[in-house]
Amino acid sequence: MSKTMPVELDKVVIRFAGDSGDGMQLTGSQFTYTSAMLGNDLATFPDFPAEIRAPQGTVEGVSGFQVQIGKIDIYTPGDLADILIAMNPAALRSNINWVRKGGNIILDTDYFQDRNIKKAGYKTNPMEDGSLDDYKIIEAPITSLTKTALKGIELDNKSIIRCKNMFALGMMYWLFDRSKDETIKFLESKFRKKPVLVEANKKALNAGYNYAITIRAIASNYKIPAAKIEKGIYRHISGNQASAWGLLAAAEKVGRKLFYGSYPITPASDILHELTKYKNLGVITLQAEDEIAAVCSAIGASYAGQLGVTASAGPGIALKGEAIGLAIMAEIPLIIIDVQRGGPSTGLPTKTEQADLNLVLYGRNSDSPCIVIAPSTPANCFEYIFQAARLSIEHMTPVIFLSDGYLANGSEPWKLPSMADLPEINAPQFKGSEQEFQPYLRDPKKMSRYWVVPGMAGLEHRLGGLEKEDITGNISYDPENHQKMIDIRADKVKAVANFIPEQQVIGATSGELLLVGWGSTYGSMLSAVKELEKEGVKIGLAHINYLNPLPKNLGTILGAYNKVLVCELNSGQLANYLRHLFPEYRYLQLNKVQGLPFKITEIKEKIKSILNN
Amino acid sequence: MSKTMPVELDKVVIRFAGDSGDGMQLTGSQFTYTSAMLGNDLATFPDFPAEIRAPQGTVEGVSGFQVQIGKIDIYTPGDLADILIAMNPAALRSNINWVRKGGNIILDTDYFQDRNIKKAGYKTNPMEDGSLDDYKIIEAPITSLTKTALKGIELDNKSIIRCKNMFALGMMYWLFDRSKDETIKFLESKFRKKPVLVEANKKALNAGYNYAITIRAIASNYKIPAAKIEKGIYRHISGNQASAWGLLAAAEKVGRKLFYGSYPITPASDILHELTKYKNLGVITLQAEDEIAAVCSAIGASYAGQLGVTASAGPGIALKGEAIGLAIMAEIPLIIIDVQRGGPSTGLPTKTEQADLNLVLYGRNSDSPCIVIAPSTPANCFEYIFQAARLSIEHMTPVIFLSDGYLANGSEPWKLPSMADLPEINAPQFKGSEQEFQPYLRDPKKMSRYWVVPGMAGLEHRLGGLEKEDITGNISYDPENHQKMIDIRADKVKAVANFIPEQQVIGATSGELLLVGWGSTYGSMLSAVKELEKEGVKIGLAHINYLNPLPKNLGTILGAYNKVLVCELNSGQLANYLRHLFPEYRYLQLNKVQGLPFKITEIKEKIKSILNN
Amino acid sequence: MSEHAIDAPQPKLTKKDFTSDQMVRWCPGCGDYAILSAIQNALPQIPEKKEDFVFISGIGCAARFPYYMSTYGFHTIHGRAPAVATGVKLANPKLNVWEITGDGDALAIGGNHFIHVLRRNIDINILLFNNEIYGLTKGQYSPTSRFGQVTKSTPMGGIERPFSAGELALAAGGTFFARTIDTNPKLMTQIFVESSQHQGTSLIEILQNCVIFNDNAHAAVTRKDHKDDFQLHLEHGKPMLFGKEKDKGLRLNGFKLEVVSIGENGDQENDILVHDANETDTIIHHMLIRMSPPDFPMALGIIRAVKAPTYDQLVEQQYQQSLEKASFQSVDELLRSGNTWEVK
Amino acid sequence: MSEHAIDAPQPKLTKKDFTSDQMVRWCPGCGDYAILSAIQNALPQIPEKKEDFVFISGIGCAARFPYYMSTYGFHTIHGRAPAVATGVKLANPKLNVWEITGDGDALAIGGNHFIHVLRRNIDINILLFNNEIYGLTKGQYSPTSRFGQVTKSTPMGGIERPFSAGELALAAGGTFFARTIDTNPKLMTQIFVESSQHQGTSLIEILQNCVIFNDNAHAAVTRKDHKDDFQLHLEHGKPMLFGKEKDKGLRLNGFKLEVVSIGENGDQENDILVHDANETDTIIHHMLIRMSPPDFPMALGIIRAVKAPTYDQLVEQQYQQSLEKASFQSVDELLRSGNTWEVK
Ligand SMILES: Cc1ncc(C[n+]2csc(CCOP(=O)(O)OP(=O)(O)O)c2C)c(N)n1
Ligand SMILES: Cc1ncc(C[n+]2csc(CCOP(=O)(O)OP(=O)(O)O)c2C)c(N)n1
Ligand code: SF4
Ligand code: SF4
Ligand SMILES: [Mg+2]
Ligand SMILES: [Mg+2]
Repeated sequence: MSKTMPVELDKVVIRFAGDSGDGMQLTGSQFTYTSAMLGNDLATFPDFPAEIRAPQGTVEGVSGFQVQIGKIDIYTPGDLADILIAMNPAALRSNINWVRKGGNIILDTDYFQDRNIKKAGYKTNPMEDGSLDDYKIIEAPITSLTKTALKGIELDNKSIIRCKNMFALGMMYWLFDRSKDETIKFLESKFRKKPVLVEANKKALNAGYNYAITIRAIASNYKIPAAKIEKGIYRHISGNQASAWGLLAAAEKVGRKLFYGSYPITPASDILHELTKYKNLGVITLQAEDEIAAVCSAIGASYAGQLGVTASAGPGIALKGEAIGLAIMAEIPLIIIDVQRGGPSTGLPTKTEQADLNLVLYGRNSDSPCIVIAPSTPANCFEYIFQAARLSIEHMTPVIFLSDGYLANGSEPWKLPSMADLPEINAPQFKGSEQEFQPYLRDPKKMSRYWVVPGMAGLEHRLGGLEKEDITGNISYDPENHQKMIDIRADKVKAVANFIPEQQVIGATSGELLLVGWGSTYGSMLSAVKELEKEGVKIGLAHINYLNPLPKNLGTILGAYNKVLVCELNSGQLANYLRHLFPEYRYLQLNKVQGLPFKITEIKEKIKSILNN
Repeated sequence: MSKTMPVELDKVVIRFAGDSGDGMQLTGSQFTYTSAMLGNDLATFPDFPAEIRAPQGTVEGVSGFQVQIGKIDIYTPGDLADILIAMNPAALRSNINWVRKGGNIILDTDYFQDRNIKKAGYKTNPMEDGSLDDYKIIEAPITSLTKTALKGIELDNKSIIRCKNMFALGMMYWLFDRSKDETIKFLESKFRKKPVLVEANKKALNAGYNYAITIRAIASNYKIPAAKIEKGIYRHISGNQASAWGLLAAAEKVGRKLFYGSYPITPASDILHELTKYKNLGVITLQAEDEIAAVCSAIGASYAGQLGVTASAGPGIALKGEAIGLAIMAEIPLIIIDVQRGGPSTGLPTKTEQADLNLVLYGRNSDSPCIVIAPSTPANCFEYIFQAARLSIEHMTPVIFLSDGYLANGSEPWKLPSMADLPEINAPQFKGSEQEFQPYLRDPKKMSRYWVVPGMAGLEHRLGGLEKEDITGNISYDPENHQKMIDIRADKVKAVANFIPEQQVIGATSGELLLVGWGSTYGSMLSAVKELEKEGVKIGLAHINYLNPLPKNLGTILGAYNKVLVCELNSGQLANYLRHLFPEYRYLQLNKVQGLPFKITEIKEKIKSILNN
Repeated sequence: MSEHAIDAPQPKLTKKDFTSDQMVRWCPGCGDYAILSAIQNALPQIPEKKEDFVFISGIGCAARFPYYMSTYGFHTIHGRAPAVATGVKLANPKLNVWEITGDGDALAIGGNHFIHVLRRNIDINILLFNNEIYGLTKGQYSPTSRFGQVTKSTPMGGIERPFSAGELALAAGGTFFARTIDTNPKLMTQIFVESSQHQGTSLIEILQNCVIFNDNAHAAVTRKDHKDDFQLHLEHGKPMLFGKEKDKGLRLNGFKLEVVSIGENGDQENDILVHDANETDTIIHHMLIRMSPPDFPMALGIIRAVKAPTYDQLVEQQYQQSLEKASFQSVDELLRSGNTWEVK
Repeated sequence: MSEHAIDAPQPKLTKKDFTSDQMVRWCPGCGDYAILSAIQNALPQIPEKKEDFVFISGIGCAARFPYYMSTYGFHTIHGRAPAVATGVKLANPKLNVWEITGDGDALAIGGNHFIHVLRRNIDINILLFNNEIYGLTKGQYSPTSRFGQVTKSTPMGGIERPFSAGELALAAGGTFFARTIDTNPKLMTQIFVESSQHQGTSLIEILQNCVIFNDNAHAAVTRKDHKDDFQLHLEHGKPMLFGKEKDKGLRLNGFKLEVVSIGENGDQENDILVHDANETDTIIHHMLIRMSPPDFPMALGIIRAVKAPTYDQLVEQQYQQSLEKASFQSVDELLRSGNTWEVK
């Protein structure tokens, strides 16, 4: 296996695309994992169809996976791919717009016959009609080569063809100078019980690797050196997994069991799948009959002293509003995870969007304020949901955690924290005597009630959704008391600002332009700011994780710039929210509602157009 | 029956209060009706407990009814009563704060013994402890006098005592120089089948009347001359009834049947009770199993070509958010009535509030704009729900109608419109050929789809909640199409501004201060402006009925004043909404969340304090 | 959980121990008063600590119940009490959980949670106050109102056939169903005590009178002058006899139940069906639930009480199993399990 | 309503007339394909105009169905199709309304609407695609999944006892229940045609195979080698015989059903139960619904079809009655009825 010297690259974006049944997600994650082991920084994003398995060969059935790996800090899976591997014409057609002009495209030529070309919706063969002239095309008869490589193996034709993804992966491993070892280990464990499959897949992997050497499709292969990464133990983690694990950590920290009541919905279901594995850690998962039962069961669990959590996506969150109001009134802990997806209504269920900010801030009857927190990278879902739990418990009020499809399914390497280093979570305990107890007594600083739960002798009391009298918690229809309680509930949430970190600013701390964003746009916005910095343009970035209440210093930050640009994957919800909280400033907007994350270039262009004005 | 010359008054506020079982609502409405017949202008407001019939004699069980009658324009039931009739100590205790210092209080002394005084929560007898010194007390043994008057009538004791409300009403009729005729007619019809009850109630009424003459408790009685009222035929109407009738009118106008799917909830249920009486007009009412089924059945009916309507209060509206999103996506007519009540959660179910504005503007997943309209007086519920129906049908999109407990249960005289004078409602019909038809073709001006419904041959098509391709309506996951449709849905609602009247301003059209309000605060705000005008203070009032989209000229209006004061029965929802739509202006706020309407004096004081600053 | 949770022998509890200081705000004459009193009488007979009783309700007149109990209580939202109660019981299986619900709360808006809680057989007790009307919202028909009933929302009479709570419960897999009546305090108390002993979801339908909006709805069963003829008090293992002189009974005729008079037509007590509440097959229980005047007496008492694993027990069981198999004991260990790598 | 709504004699419709131009996007091998085809075959046999057919669905793989039909269709939201369909049918009773739903859509989130639509007996047809799994969300258990079933959300096996759609339907007052299976196109088509003739809510449970997440869930009934032994095709008025040679049958033994072999042990065809779908009593229908392998065959065909007034008919009836009594004919008249006064 003679090798030319590989060319070093800072970073590269790779996109795998094929039929839903072609195993592209697995291929992508294997490539990712191997790269992580090599010390690359990276970020990934899968792109699923809304159908489980739409007809083979159609655009609707294409499943994609994009990963950016690099030696420099990687904050997003990348705008456009440097290399696309397309297993059929449909995969090519629906992914070509995601490849940069001049990029490489590997095609499985076996699928480029009339039938499949037509199925993909092409009128003419793209390999022949010149439409790929802007790209470097690498033609590889992947399927037939896989078949050849596997000749003699005791497997039916279908199973043999299924190995073609390993062939493709093998090619990529050579191209990017990666070892096959981790994937081989993986195959051996995955097909432990079917040695023939281990053999077949390994053969395909090796064949692909060798084929890439042979054809030297690309003059030489590439090396992406290890990133300068903080020391520590790492693992690869997706946003949904990090959310699940953050909850486990919070429950362990506060010493309460975790109760997770949920009804499946894309893209939140994986949190349920994940948590249900950890019964041994005391987690109880209830797959409820609907979203309302889900949130209500979590309320019941919190009422009884566990950490009650529920999750859904927009349509389900809309259903939970009434019950969240109850938890606000009863002043008990509750975490509501909203993994946002494209809407309105059923919308674009497998696509990402940030358009539920309004819903979670306002989607309940009457004045019913709620803490809202948004993570900003797949891995920091762990940290922020931990904080969500801390605030919900310590302040005795519901917290909504605004994730989204991009964070949920995207993944990145994550330096493992140690439980000992995580902040304490102190459940507000009533320390007085039975005689002194009143259900709506409050901690003077946090204004939280005490978490007194059934089973505690002598402290029996009643809660409910009718307005309560201050201190005693008895039903009260008194007008002045109502005003007082409305104010207390508002002030209590406002007071949380004293218990969260100040807003950090990246880049310029004052000047011409401040970029403001929240949630999953972090990676793109940060990249834009960093890239511009290299180009000599200095602007500030305030990316917000604590949305309600906002960090106390945010107003001051906003005031330090001539212009503020709010970037969101919705029609301007944060911008409007800032307009009411800080009406003294003007806000420019960059909005995109396409079911897709921002491209770094989109943000940069907008910034430049503002700065040039 | 010799009479002294009655004293003329411009207006007077009367409050009836007693146990839930004492018939105060009936007493109040009889008084009201009689006054209306005399040509008084007036406004009423009932004040119910949240319990059906809490224990007799307790504050919790008190039911009240306030009416203001006058010869000058009456816009509210009045801040404080000039005269209170309290049937027992509990009624006194819970209503005393609603009587102006120096006002009259009629007490049924029969109930002022220890037991009842204690039950009401008094430590000492208020008739003796000096706590009523600021008021003119008229002591009347109403119950025993009623018994005496009814001696000999073949009725059990309980039924006899029940007639005491008529005794009280009789007293009021003399005091305010009103005829008993209408009430006698009413009794004769109501108890048609039980002549003994007619007799008993008439006797009690006469006895009360005569008793008032005898005691001349108040030096003389009062005359409230007829108001200068526009010519026409009038009736007395509550907001809920007007809402129901406005729907009937709209359905008749557009030539579609009315479908009303609803689940009972205070204070919206009366619309259901009302509409279910009009089956002969083609109305179908479905009492659904829950609020979600209610709105979905209305969606189904609209989809099939009827005018689909649903109603609820806050907790139920919160539940309907997901389904409203479907109607937004499917672009079909739908009216959602929210009769707001005190919240959050179950809150203060029988009290009024304006705190669902945020919910109806934002309480749905993703960007899902909706038309929002609020009536401002009980009677104009008719007009505005008619407009809601017009816009929903002509623009093919849901409209939320924001009523509240105060409007719903309050009532006023209403000049009957004639159907011929109401605006046309034109359902958008597709006029092209079968071949030209596409489900998401639009009317070029209104941007509305065409209302093509099952049963129309050759135009079969599919709708649904997944994102649709522009024009064809086919499912589309295309990013650019999604952006386009998000924009179309937003623009379509914005375009409604071209089809609604401009905002009117009352009072000064520019200057120092503009008052801005919406919904049921109209009466108090208007009164405040008028009273101040008399005092020589000129300010403007922009009371908004069309909340989304706002009238096109609103921005200009806001800009014509130095200061803008937004008055609301919530914590500042309209103010915040204006902050995002018109960030160029500053907004002052007057907010009250007590389950009660504004007092005129509260508004005047706030205005004065601003003007003096 | 706190210094207050110390286990200590408690003095014998009495009715007073279960009475809260809040004023009871039902209408005078409402059947709810008798039910409240029966529960307050029943709880001291149940061997649990006072602090372990929890009452969870939805919304409605009935649902105000927890405020009048001096136990832990939670007045939640309309229709959702089963879900809240499920969370409570799973969070702390030691608690003795009672759900209080009305016919609208349970079978209109809450119908789905109702059938699912029964299906899961979670160990709670449900008291369904069936007054065949919406009380709190002032008199609309409910899913148990009679066909043709005139109410505020059905001025021409209702056109929906009523649900039978018991039949739905059985179809949903219910393991315990009893029926009682607000006019019989002794029967109520007895059934409440027994139902608390059942492991699984105990559904108790209480025929309750709403004096204001549906007075005498159950008169066919409760009228003093004929109640013995229209109430069949079922007892497990006993023949199904009723009537003042216990001279009537139920017999099977093919697939149908029929009422016979003992002695007449040669009918002997031996022919009379013997009640078997523990029979897993639902067929006869279905028949008993369905009976109503005038052709039949109304079956009261415990109609069905069968054994089946409860959801809470199964959760606990899987927890124990998971402990045996677990390869990590803490979050720190979990984080470090599987595929990790070290950057040095 | 428009120029398009003109009544005109239509040419005989064919399957093709009911096939839309949209690509069918179910997984290859999914049972849904066969159901789609069976409906497209059934509709031409139903004497209605094409424009009068409406398909209303919730959310799920099954619920994508309307897109593939060239009729009017509405893909609504999860669980709520019965409510939308109710509105459609009441708004225009002439329409022939089909609701398409999955086991999760109908019995998890939609459980309440499901039982209420059956209770109201509104004249629609419900096709319940029962694959005992959530397909579209990728493999969580559903309310019909087996106890112990391992799914994405029950890695240690499910701990909930499944619902029986048929039993719930009967308890809710269902007037029509049929069961069929995706492997039998003929039976499906036949049942669809017959169910459309039933006046009231027709519930058709279709045992459907999800190849991806719950393959072979119904194998005990469908496996080629033994399907005759485990499928009982019920026909009204016919004895309940099954087996390849129709040599097995069902008989009543006291209160239980039992399987007997004709000829053996002296069992004669005369002992065999004759199916009566029209019997109003639910007892035997309950028993038939509950049967399942290995002890019993699965009952397929129309199990129950009884007469009862439909909600839509009753609405119409009250409308007619109201017309007779009405004292006003228009809104103008209504406004001026009752207590009004004139200001001159
Ligand atoms: C979400 C929601 N919808 C509707 C209501 C209004 N509501 C309160 S109680 C009730 C029904 C009461 O009937 P039932 O459950 O039979 O109880 P009862 O009052 O008869 O005891 C309704 C419809 C509500 N509080 N919340
Ligand atoms: C309000 C809401 N909750 C949850 C979902 C997610 N969801 C879509 S389909 C489905 C269940 C599908 O199962 P089933 O009804 O059995 O249909 P199948 O896919 O098996 O045909 C769920 C939970 C949703 N779309 N909307
Ligand atoms: S309305 Fe009926 S159920 Fe409610 S408290 Fe009064 S009598 Fe009881
Ligand atoms: S996931 Fe299952 S039910 Fe859904 S389309 Fe695929 S095979 Fe059919
Ligand atoms: Mg009730
Ligand atoms: Mg399914």
